[in-house]
Amino acid sequence: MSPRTRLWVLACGVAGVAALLAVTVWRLPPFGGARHPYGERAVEAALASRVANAVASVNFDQRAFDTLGEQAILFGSVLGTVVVLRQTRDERRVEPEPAGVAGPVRRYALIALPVVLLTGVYVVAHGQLSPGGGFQGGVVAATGLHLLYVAVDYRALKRVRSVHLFTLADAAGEAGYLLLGTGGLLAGTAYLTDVLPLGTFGTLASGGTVPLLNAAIGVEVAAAVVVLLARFLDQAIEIVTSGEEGDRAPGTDGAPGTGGARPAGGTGRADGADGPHRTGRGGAG
Amino acid sequence: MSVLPYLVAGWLFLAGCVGMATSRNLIHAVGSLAVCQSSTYVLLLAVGYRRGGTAPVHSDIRPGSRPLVDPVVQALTLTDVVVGATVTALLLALVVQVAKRHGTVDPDELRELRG
Amino acid sequence: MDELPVALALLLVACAGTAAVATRDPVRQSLVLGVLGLALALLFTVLQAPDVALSQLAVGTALTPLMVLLSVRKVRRKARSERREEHE
Amino acid sequence: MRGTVRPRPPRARRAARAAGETALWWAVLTGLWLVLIQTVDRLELVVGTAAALPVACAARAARLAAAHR
Amino acid sequence: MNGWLAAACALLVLGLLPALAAACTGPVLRRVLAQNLTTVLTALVLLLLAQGYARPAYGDLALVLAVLGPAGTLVFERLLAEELAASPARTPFQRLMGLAGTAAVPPVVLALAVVTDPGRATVKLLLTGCLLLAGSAVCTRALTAAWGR
Repeated sequence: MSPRTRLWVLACGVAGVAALLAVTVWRLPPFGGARHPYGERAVEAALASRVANAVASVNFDQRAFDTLGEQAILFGSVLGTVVVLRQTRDERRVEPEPAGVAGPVRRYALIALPVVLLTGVYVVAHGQLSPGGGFQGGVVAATGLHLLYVAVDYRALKRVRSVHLFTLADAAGEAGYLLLGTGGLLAGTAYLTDVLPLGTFGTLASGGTVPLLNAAIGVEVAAAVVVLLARFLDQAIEIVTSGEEGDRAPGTDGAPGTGGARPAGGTGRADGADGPHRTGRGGAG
Repeated sequence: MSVLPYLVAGWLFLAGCVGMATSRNLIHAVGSLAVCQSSTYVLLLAVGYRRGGTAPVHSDIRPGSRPLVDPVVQALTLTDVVVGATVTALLLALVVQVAKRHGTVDPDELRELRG
Repeated sequence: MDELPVALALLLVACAGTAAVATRDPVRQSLVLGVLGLALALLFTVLQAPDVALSQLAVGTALTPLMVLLSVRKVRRKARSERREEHE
Repeated sequence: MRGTVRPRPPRARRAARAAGETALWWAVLTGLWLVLIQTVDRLELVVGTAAALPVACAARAARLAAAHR
Repeated sequence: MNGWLAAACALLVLGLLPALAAACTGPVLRRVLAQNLTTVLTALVLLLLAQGYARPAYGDLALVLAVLGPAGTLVFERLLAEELAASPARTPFQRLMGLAGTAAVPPVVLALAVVTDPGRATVKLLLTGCLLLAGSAVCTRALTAAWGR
C-alpha cells in the first residue's frame, strides 16, 4: 500500500469513527447526572465494611479478584520487559562514567530522597482512609529512589539498589496478595473475602484485609518499577554491543535525522561531546 | 456541557490513533498510544461524575453529608493508570529490541527490511 | 458556572493531547506528555477523583518521561553506531 | 567530592557517628509522619516510627553512595 | 463557585495555558523551563482546589506533586544535558518563567495558610509550599547552570 492510499484509508476510518462517536455521545447518560446505581451501592458496601475510602474498598474488597487480574498484567509486563531487555551474548557492559552534578542539586536530592520514600509509605499506609493506596504509593517510593540517578549518578544508584532483592520483593508482593486471598478459603467462604476483624472506622487498622492487600500491592508495584527502570537504565547506560560506543562518548546529535550529517569518526573517539559536559556540570556548583 | 467531556474523550482517542498511524518513529507511536489510553480515563470518569458531588473518600467528611461521585469507575481507572504505564514500558522495551536488531525505528524502513 | 473548572481542565487536556501527538520528535514529545499528565491529574481532581489523580501524578511526572528518554538514548546510540559501520 | 583521603577514624567512633546520623534522620522523619497524618493514635505512631527507621537507613546509605566516588 | 475555585480557574487560564504553549514550541531549554513552571502551577491549582472544595484530603495531591515534580524536571535536565547546552542563549521570557516558578508559590501558600485553622494541617501546607519552592529553585538553577557554559 502506498503512503497516499494509507492516508486515505486512515482518513476514512477516522471520519467513520468520529461520526459514530458524535451520534453515540447523545445517547450516553448525561454528564453530571444524579443516577449512579452502582456507585451508591458501592459506597454503602464500603461504609458497611468500615473503609473510609470507597475507591479502596472497591479495589481491594468488592472487586479484589479484578485487581488480582490487573496486578497479574503488571507482573507479566514486568517479566516481559526483563526478558526482552536482557543482556545478550554479543553485548558487554561498560562501567558508567561518574557524572558531575551541581552541588545544590545533589544536596537537594539527598534531603528529598527520604522525604519522597516516607511520602510513598504514607500514601500506601493510608490507602483505605485518604486518597492513595498501593498502586500510587509504590510508584512514588520507587520514583524517589531514582532521584539518586537523576541528581547524583548511576553508580550511586547501583550502590544502594540490589536488583536481585527487588526482584524477590516483586514476587513476594504478588505472592502476598495471592496468599491473603486464601484467608477467605480457610474461613470457609470465597477467595479474597474480607474475613479479618473490621476495626474502627477511620483508623489505620480499619477494613480488615484492605490495608494488608494495599501493602502487598505497594511492595509489588514499587519493586516492579525499580526492576523495570533497572533494565532500561542498564540498556541505556551500561550495555553496549560490539562496535557501539559506551556512555563514555555518545555524540550530541539532536533528532535522528540530523545525525547522519556528522562525519563518521573513529570508533574510539575519546573526545565525545558528552564528556566535557559532564565534568563541566560539576564546576557549576 | 452535557456532552463536552465525551467529545474530548473521542477527540483524544482519534488524535492518538492518527498519531500512531502517521508516526515515523516507534517511540512517538508509543507516546501517541498513551494519549489514546488517556481518552478512556476521561470517558470513564466523566460517566461517573455527579453534579455537585465530591470524592467518595470519608477521611475528612462525615458519611452521608454530601452527594458522592461514583467510586466504581474511579477504581477501574486508577489501577489502569499504573498498569498502563508498565505496559508502555513493555512496548518501549520491544522498540529498543527492534532498534537493536534492525538499526531503525521507522516503521516504513522496517517494512522495507522485511521485503 | 459551577462546572467552569471542569470545562477549563477539559480544554487544557484536549490542547495538551493534541500537542503531544503533533510533536514528532520523541524527546520533545516526552516533555509534552509530562504536561499532559499534569493536565489529566487536574481534570481528575475537578471530576472529584483524587485517587486517580494521584495515580496519574505518580506515573506521569517522572516515570514515563524517564522510560521514554532512556529508550531514545539507547535507540540513538544504536542508530549512530550502525551509521558509522556503514560509513567505514 | 573531596579528593583527599583522610585517615579513617576508629571503629567505635564510626559506629557512633552512623548511629547518630540514622537516629537524627529517624527523629526528623517521624516528625514528618506526624505532620502528614490526620489523627494521632497509638497505631499511627507505631507504624510511623516503624516506617521511618528503614527510610532513615536509606537516607544514610544514599548519602554514603553519593559521597563515595 | 467560591473565590478559591475562581482563583484556581484564573491560574489555570492565565498560568497553565501559556505554560503549555511554551512547552510545545521553541528550543529545548525553554520547553523544560515551561515544564517546571507547569509542575509548580499545577501544584498550586491543586492546593486552591482543595480549599475550594473544602476537602483537605486533596492537599495530598499537591504534596506528592511537590516531591515528585522536581524529580521529573531533573530527569529532563539529566538526560537532555547535551541538547540543553546546545540551546540558544536565554531570553528574557525564559528568565521570566524561571522567576514565575518560584515567585508564584509564596502568595498562594500564605493566603491558604491564613485561612486554615492553625494546627498540623497548617504545618503540612507550609511544608508543601517549602518543598515546592526548594524544588523549583533547584531545578531552575540546574537548568541555568546547564546553559551557562
